[in-house]
Amino acid sequence: MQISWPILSVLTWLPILSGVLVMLVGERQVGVARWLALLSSLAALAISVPLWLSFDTASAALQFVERVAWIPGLHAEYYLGIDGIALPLIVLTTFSTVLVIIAGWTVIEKRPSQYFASFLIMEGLMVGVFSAADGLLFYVFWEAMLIPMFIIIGVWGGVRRVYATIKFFLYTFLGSVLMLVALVYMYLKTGSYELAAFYRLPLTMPEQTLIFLSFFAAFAVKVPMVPVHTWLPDAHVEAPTGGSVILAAIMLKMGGYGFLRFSLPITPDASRSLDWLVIGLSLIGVVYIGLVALVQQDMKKLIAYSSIAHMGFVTLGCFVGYEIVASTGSVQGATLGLSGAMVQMISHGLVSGALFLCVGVLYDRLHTRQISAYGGVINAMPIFGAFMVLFCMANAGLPGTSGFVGEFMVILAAFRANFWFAFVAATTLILGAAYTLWLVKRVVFGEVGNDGVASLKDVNGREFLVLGVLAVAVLAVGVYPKPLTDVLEPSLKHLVSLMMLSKT
Amino acid sequence: MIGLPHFLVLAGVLFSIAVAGIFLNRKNLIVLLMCIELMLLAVNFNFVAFSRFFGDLDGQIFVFFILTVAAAESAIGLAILVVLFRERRGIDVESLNRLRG
Amino acid sequence: MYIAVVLAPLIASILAGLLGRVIGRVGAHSVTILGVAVSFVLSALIFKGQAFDGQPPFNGAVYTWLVSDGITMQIGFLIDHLTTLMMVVVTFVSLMVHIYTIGYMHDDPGYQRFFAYISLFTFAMLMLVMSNNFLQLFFGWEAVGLVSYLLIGFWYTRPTAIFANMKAFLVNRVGDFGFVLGIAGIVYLTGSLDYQTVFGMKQAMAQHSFALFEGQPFNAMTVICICLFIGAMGKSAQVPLHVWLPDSMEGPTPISALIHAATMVTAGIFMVARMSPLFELSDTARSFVLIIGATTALFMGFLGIVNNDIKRVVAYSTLSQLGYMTVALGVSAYGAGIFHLMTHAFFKALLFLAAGSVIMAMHHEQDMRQMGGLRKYLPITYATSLIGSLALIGFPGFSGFFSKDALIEAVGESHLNGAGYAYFCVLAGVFVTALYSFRMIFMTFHGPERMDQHTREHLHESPWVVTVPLILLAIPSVLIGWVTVGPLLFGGYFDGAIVVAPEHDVLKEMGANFEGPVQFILEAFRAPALYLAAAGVLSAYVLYLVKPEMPAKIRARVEPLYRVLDNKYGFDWFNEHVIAAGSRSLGKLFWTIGDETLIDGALVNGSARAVEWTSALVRHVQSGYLYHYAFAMIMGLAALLAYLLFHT
Amino acid sequence: MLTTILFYVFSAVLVGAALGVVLSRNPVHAALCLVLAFFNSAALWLLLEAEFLGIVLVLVYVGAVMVLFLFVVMMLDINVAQLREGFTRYAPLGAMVALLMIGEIVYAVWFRQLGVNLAGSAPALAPGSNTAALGELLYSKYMLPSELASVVLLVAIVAAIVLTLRRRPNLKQQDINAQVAVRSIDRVRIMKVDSVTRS
Repeated sequence: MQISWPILSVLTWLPILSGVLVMLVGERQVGVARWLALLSSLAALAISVPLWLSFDTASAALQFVERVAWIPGLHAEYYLGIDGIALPLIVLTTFSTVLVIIAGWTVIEKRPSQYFASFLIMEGLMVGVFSAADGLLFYVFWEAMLIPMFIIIGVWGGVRRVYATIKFFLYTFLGSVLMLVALVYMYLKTGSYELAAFYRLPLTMPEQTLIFLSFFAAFAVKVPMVPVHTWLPDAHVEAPTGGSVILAAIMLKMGGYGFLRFSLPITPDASRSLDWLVIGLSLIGVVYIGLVALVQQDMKKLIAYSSIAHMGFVTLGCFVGYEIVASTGSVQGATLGLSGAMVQMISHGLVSGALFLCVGVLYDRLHTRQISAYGGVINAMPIFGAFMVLFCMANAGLPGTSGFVGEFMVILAAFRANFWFAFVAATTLILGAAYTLWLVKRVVFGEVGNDGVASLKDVNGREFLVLGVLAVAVLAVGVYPKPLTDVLEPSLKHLVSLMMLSKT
Repeated sequence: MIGLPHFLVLAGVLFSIAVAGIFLNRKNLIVLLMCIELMLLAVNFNFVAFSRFFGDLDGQIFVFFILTVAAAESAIGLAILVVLFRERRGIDVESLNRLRG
Repeated sequence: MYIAVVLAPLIASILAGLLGRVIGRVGAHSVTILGVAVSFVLSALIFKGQAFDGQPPFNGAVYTWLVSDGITMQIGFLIDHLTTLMMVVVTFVSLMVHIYTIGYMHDDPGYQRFFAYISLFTFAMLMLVMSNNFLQLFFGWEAVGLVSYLLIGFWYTRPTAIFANMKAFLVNRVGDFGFVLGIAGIVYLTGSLDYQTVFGMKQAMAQHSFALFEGQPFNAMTVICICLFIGAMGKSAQVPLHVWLPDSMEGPTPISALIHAATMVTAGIFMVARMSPLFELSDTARSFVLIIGATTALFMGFLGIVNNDIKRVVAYSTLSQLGYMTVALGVSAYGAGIFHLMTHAFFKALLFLAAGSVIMAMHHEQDMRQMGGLRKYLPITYATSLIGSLALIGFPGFSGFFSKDALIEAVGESHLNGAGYAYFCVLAGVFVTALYSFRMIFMTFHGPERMDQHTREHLHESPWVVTVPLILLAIPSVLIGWVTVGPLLFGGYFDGAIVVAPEHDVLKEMGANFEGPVQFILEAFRAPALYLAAAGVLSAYVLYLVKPEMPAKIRARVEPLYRVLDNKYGFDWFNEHVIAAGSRSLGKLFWTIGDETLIDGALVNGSARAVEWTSALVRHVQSGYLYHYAFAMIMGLAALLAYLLFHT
Repeated sequence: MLTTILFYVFSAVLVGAALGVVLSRNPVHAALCLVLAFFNSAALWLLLEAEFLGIVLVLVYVGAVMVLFLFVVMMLDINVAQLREGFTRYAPLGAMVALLMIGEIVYAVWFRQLGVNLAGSAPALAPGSNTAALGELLYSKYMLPSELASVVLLVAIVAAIVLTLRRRPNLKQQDINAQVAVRSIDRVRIMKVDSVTRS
């Protein structure tokens, strides 16, 4: 069924407006604010369902296109449109925001209405980022998205929140400012900000390299890739539970999405020549961060480091296509790597979101994230223990859970490029299992650590609902990922064709 | 024969003396104001000299404006001086450094 | 119909697991036993259909898991002679263990949870065995690893248990690391995960080669087979990756019987047999398998002699028997390997359950030095464990004899390089096996009663629900060999499933002069194995019954050798101190130096401090004195004028 | 020939007066030197036939500004001794800076005309008085700027008053507005007095 009404604009602006409304309702009727926030996030999720159903999985072209002049002077248009790459991420955004609002229901005492409002506004902005097909519009949403997260970490965060949130903001902002320079340069050459025009724009090699490096600066920080990743553990440790769920579930995908949407199609030759850099960093990321995660004492830091290692797979999957062509001469396997990267992004969103919720559940009860403060949690909270083990297994990439699907496809593609890529990438099986199981052993299993743990109450209805929904999602993607990959397939094939043609 | 360079040199000398005055005077605010007057005088000199040697009266009109500005400036300068004196019992330039970085 | 075989235990486990409280203890075990019984009956029917009625093997897909870039990944079943045999073995042993657990776990709070886990295990094992593609094989592979993790750590309050289960899962993961690389290699060469297509393209794969290190091409088939075998080593606990099996005895005994004797550990053997077409094409891979199998068979046997914990002795015997099966695979006698796997499943499960019943009787005392003379108190357990031990050491007529002797002969026939070493290990292994198994029998059931008075009064035979499975397992331990040696080994039962290159087919040569089980027994009297076994039993008799102080004296004389054996060749020490502690310290190094000081300190906060420092410096320029500003202005003016004058 | 002599005399006195302003110990001396400087420059301007400006200079500066200065100097009893130390320490630096500036200007004006022909002699004056020409020009081309100039003066006046005005607290002054705004009820009160009959 064809959608007549502007679904993407509604999906972008509904959360933002309702967020403002929730803020206006203010501190007096917190109950009203809370229910209004939940209803609007459910509405956004409800809208994303027809978005998914009526998405035509055969064509790779932009769908649900809305195009209105925005800043005529700059030839910038309010141009929205999504394809197979953006759709799953949008659905993931709406899905996880509903969960975050439910999860933060009574937990947040300080100004809850503003807390929910900032999540709703961020959701709208993130959907905007994924659906923007105009360079400037993308940049505006990209920067605007930082502000709510800055406030969330800054206001409702932990002890060192100010340091963490400023570091987070400056880090990402520094990267993305370079991106603006590249966008403006390309605007000057093509006369408009339309992405399709950028794709067609012929660029010489030095131009491409500079543009690629500026995009790389913006997206590498966001992914985060190894040298520029130190903001993530601080941001996660200091962010409130809801904040780190959204940060892990969606914000990290911006980097990956950026690579797919910008770096690969716009600067194919530069990407080809610099792919060793990205692949090298990702592989280092997998091993280096895996080992670092092993020795963490703070649960959230451990999960943050593990998500960096998982995101290393995403960047590996994106750029392995070039090495495959270099070593085997055929493009066979490039799309596999890309769709593996996409699936890994979706599954990582679900899995690390769930893990952060689990840590949040423990934090709400004992107000500490140190592993040493827990032990034998399963004796006091059997249901929670079961959830925690399931999500940890998914984090370690157990087949049957979503964690495995992405990693398996990327390893298959990496083997095609070079045996040693697959070898190093596959070490994540061991390292991932090592730090996750050690976490489970010290926290969940074993004797009851201390009387604090003994007094723990098991998961209440609300938390059970959130964790249950996530568990079902993780298992569903793990057992039957076909609908997800069918959506991705045509757009990724189109992207591979763009990637491979030379533009100089 | 007195030409334009003579006048310009004279004005230059006046200006340099005035600036040195500002620079040398560490104590007295009034002398400071006077040096400013002196500087404005040197500028007027230039205007008059150029207007005379280039036959263009506009220069002299400008002297009017400089005069008004100079007068206004010294009036306010002295008013500030008075208030300062009332406040501090002394007007040495050394103590006036509250606006530092 | 095939789906029912798999889904029955899954549904039962979900019911028992999630609705444990609701359906209560009796409900839980009856649901799961029903589920496993259904799948056992169905697999028996399928076995009858395939073996006797000559039904063709079934190979079909259930649903498409994923389609990406031309590679379709599916979930499907391949039911042929090899699978049906494995299905029957798995479901039968699982059924026995289910019944046995009613007695063993009678007063355990996690009763329903335990039943849920073992039926989940059956589901995972069946998925692994019945799969027709590498993806589902890998799914079953890891799911089995997960359930063994959950079961070993079943009593999660015991620190040793949760350490053992993490160790087991990690070592399995190391194996899976190699396995995934093997699968990736196969997908790289053939572009598909399905067995049929992969086996179809095996000749093309053999020609291909990987340049792992510049300029040195490795034959693709060797690399892939070795990777796959690394996976098998992890799962079937071959030498370097065997460390987890003895520790997995921390789990309750039924799971040791089910998982660590009969089914899970044999998954690796089954996988290599299933991949026989690939392994046939690479001699180096097969000799690698042979050497690893032989070393495991012999050296794990030695450990059995030294250990005093009854369950660990049986565990080491499992390790060495697995070595035997791997040796059989190495010399391309896949049929013998699978045959030994089947017979071993029965008598090893029997031995484990018997040991369990002894432990139950002795109120969870596992140290053999506290036991002795239990013959009078536990007659049925004694009889059945005697049968099991006889089958284990290959007493003529028992099932173990047929499979072990055929295997030893096959190794003798084979002329793959490394076969000589393997033949020696296998023969020495026979003596060692006989020694430790009868050492166990004599120390527990014969000789002086060494347990304290209190336990002696309470010694009584286990309830029927324990002894019936023992008896049910004892029967096949004796008869199965007799009945199936003809058709299975030499009758070409596996021809459909297992492909053996004619020049390697050792079993065909042996089959030529095989007329029947009786002739085979007579034949054995000429082979050395029988006498070695007898010598082993005799020396055990002498050492542990006639002169009990002899072992202490021997130990004194060969003290260093004893210490090496005692700490299990230092594998555990190596893993703990070098690998685990090494990676932890490496991680700490990376974290403190790499992340904290280098990136965070230098780059991030460093740049912040640099900005702060420069701004402090610049602040002094704004001194607040008018004359400083005047001076600055004049200097600027002078410089400008000078530039204007002297430069233009 | 006469003008050359006059020029040099006046400029010499002018420079001397300027130095006097800068170097004098007593602010009153400085003010008087400045007055002298103004007179000399007025004279020089007359040499340049800018007679109206010369007169204006004398009237405005000497008449108004210097009187103001003297008035302020007199009003504030600044102890002269305390003001003078610290002068000598910077004298050489100041002098050196001044000389540097003078050298550069002289070099610029005298040796390198930088493309401006300074040499030529003064052109003949237009007929009619300088003042008339100035006035005519002032109110035609520079109408607006002169208005602005007057605004600047107004601002200066207001600012000076506002800055220095001090209102004594208990000053009894007539406030006309308040007086006008009085109403009858503020002042008149109707009382009820019971009648007393005189005996």
